Amino acid sequence: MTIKPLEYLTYRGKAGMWAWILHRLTGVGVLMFLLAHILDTAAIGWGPAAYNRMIELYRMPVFRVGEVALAGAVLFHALNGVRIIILDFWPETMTAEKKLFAGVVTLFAVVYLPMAIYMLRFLAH
Amino acid sequence: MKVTLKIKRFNPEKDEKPWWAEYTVEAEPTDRLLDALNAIKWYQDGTLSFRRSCMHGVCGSDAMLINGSNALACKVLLKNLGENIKVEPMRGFRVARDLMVDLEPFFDKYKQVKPYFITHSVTPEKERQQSPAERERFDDTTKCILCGACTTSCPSFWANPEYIGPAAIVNAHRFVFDSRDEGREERLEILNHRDGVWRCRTIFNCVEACPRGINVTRAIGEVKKALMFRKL
Amino acid sequence: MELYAWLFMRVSGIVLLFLALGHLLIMHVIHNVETIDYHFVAHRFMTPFWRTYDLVMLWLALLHGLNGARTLIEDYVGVRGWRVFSLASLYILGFIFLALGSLVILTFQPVGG
Amino acid sequence: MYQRYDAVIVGAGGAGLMAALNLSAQARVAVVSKLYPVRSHTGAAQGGIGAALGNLEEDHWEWHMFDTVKGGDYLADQDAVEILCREAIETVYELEHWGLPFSRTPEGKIAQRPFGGHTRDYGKAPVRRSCYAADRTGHMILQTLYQQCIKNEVHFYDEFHLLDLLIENGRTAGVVAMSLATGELYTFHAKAVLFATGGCGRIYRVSSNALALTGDGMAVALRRGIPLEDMEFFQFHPTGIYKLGILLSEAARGEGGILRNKDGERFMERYAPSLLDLAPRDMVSRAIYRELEEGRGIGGKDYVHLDLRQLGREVLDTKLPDITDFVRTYMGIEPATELIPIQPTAHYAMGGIPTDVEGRVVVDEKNTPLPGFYAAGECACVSVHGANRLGTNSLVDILVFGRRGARHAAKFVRENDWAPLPAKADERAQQLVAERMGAQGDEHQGTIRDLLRDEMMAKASVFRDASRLALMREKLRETRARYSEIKLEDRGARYNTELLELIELGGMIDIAETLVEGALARQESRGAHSREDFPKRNDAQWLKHSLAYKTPEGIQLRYKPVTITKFEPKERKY
Ligand SMILES: Cc1cc2nc3c(=O)[nH]c(=O)nc-3n(C[C@H](O)[C@H](O)[C@H](O)COP(=O)(O)OP(=O)(O)OC[C@H]3O[C@@H](n4cnc5c(N)ncnc54)[C@H](O)[C@@H]3O)c2cc1C
Ligand code: HEM
Ligand code: SF4
Ligand code: F3S
Ligand code: FES
Repeated sequence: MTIKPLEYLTYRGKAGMWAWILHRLTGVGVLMFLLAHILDTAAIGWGPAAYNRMIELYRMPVFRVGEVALAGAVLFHALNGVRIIILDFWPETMTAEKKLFAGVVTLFAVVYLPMAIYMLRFLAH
Repeated sequence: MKVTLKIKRFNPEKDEKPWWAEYTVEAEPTDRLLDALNAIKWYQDGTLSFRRSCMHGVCGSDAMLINGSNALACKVLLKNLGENIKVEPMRGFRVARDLMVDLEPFFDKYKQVKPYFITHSVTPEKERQQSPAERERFDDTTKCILCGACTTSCPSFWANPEYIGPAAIVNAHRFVFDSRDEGREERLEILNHRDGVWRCRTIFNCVEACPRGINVTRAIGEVKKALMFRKL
Repeated sequence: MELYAWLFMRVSGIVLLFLALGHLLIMHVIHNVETIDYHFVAHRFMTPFWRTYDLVMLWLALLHGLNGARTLIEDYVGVRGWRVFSLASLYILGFIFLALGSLVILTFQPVGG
Repeated sequence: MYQRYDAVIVGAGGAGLMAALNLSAQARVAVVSKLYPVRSHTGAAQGGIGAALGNLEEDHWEWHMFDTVKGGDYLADQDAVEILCREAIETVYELEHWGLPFSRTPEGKIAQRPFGGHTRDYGKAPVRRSCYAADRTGHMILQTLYQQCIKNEVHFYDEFHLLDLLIENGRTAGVVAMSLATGELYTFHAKAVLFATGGCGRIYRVSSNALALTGDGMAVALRRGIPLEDMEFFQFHPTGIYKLGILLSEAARGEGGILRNKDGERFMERYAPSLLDLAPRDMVSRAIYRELEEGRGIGGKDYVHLDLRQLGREVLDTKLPDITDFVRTYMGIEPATELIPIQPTAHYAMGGIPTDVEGRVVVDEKNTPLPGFYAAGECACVSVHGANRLGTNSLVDILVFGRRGARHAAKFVRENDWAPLPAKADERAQQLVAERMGAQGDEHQGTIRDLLRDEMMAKASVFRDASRLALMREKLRETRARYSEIKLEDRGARYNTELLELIELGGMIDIAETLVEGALARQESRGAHSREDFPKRNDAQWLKHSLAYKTPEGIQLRYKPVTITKFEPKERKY
């Protein structure tokens, strides 16, 4: 009766299911970051030294790459969020759901790839 | 051609946990999966249990998990399944035996949405009038055969068996958008419940699974929209 | 109730679309952590515009995200006791973060600006 | 398990649910069904329900009555047909009032379409009489009735398999059924019992009928000494999908579909010059067989073509969406541009448990009712269809007589007490189960079932003659002998579908026997019963109903007269 996590993934759903899984994961991911971000920003109350020490942390390459991932997560979540909103407010579009998803993916690729490369340019140094 | 079927079996009477049985069947590519299941039951292993009746996708008996997605065994042809076929019972309901699941909770949810015509006004002598356009408005959802493929393909339902599920919503939709029906408010109220339409996260597995080609998610979306405009 | 939560997710989503993507663009693409430091932030917080921007974004994103988390808990935490516990923790945590974030944005006074 | 109700209805198709709705307000009723109600085969009915509403053109119930009598080759009881056609009209309105989503005319009335054998002004030209909801009329009827049953809180026993009918001192005392889920036997003690168990089309290889249509109710009644009426009349529907037998409704021809042989010829012009493709089913099926015999089948094989191309995609998708889907799914054919291979498919049993117009089961030539026992729907024979049923008339039949049976039963239940239960009420059922459970032979069920169905198809289907039927009689003996050699692998109690299928098969053999004996005896051709050795109808000798009894010495036939009121038998031409 209870469905095991693996069974969620072994069900052969199509676009809609993958969109949903990604939307969930990115949503949670971004939320986690947001919470962390609130904490670090709070350091600003302790003055420049404290804050700059926090920022120092973010400058580590691991975090830089993480930052790129974060940007991707936000971007995907945002675009797919728009897809969901379109579907919700104009149910007529539901017949074109797969096209919308394709649009989300394309738009995501078009925006994200250059952006990611741009953001990762530091790696070249 | 020869096909191999891996079937998930479980008989609570004697098995402790589910196990996989393997059968090889000689069949035509244009045979239905149900033909193969029948061939097993009638000529190889009589203990294999599943439901079936009409053989052409109108009675809703044989929804099951076929190669990882829900479908009616009588509506998929072997040629579209490859030579190794995996068959399991639908997910999310108690397995009664082999490919049969306990459908009582499914029908209970269906009954919750008051799936019957409600009117308070006087009945005319002849028919109630309805324009073809008004009739068309809910045509899609009148097709439902209550097979359960949609509800048991829905991750929201797997996560939360309290969710009333797409099948019940489809059947509510059929009345909510029927110009002759007068039970709209009561039904919308039921669907507005926390385990009603709001549990749907537009995953579309239901649409892919529905053997009647009903755009289930669209029906759910229309109900959500109706609820939204009713409250605002 | 669920209706309002649902509606809020969509409305806040639309607003966030602009706020969060804008934020992302400014803070992480155009600028980046190398150019951001106390100074930069302090400077930015001098204008009421950015303060409001950040405050609105904080509230919307947090409420949006927390409501999302609530859905997840309701979906995946099946045992009743655990569910109540998780939800309670979520609300408390959410309140703390909301308060903390708002406090920072509202009360920030640059030191030696 | 012991359960007590005022009335028990067995079967939850159109007939059973209609009866339940009409009884439940007045009595404590249980509905026992081996399938979930919405799985019943009524849901497969496509084309429509006939009623002279006259929504699109002039129509009268008298015309409908004439068509039905003539379509049935004058074997129908005309008093019953009159009730059928009169009450059809209020029945359709009643369905509409229960919310049934009929298709509509532009003015918003119930839409109607032409159907085989339905004519205006006593045979002049086709008339639009079939009320429809796209090509899923039966589905809508079944759903609507089930919905109303939920509303009225009817008590269902779903997935309970009827095993025996209890009769004590000439009165009905109840039924015994097995719960599929637990294997337990339930004794339902009831004042009145109504059988609505549907047809038996699975005795043939190529069949439009569901696997569940194994004639269980008929078989149970037969074994309890109740005769089956007119079993030799079995309808073959002209347009089944080649090999699969899946039905392509007559509505396809009603909307303008045409039958063609290998030369592309519209061959119905030669067999029924005025009604053409919309002639009654027995005639069209025979015409197809004739074409095949004379070598005009497609590619030398045993099928012809149904041509729907001229209808256009629009009509196909809106008026015939389901059958369009069947053709696409199962044949990989696009009906808007391609021809569809079809062959006649076993479709409908005109015969069944004999009843009077109140739905009471009658057990002899004098129409003596068995108190408390009712039957309705395809398992019953009122007889409104005579020797050949017209399309759309079964849906009318199941509803009109489902309701009449229920109304009479309601009165019966009010006026009578429970008959005492026999001492060991479920003894016979227990014995049956024990015997089948003990089946230790070495033959697979499928082999015997195939034998029965293939032989019936070859020797007792559209065209019959003495020698083939006599051979069939032999084959049935063989089938029966080998039936006892079957091995049952499943010895569990829960969800033992193998056991139930075995019991069903036993019943099918009994039913096939009544059919073959009736057909052998009837030396004439009438409606669906077509003897090549007796090609003419013979009213002088055979204008009578047959009653087949099961006795230890085999099937015994008796006969009873046909009721004729308005229309004297005439030659049947279209
Ligand atoms: C494909 C197809 C299309 C058709 N189209 C039309 C049409 O357009 N118009 C028309 O008028 N007619 C049509 N017919 C004929 C018509 O649909 C049937 O004759 C009619 O629906 C029979 O209804 P029923 O209630 O008697 O039986 P069914 O609907 O067959 O129901 C039988 C019930 O009995 C139950 N039952 C059977 N055996 C047992 C048992 N042992 N124990 C317990 N329960 C049992 C079953 O569970 C089921 O609920 C069509 C038939 C077919 C096959
Ligand atoms: C940038 C614009 C954003 C848009 C357009 C957007 C849109 C949406 C929408 C429409 C939903 C509802 C999904 C559903 O009900 O199925 C949702 C869920 C969610 N969002 Fe966002 N969102 C955005 C930003 C964010 C941010 C910044 C966060 C993190 C704090 C976030 C976290 C979540 C979470 C956790 C969920 C729940 C996921 C789920 O239920 O599957 N979102 N988002
Ligand atoms: S909506 Fe489709 S999948 Fe769901 S129960 Fe109805 S027919 Fe089956
Ligand atoms: S799969 Fe489930 S979440 Fe909604 S769109 Fe379908 S019901
Ligand atoms: S057997 Fe009826 S739907 Fe498959």
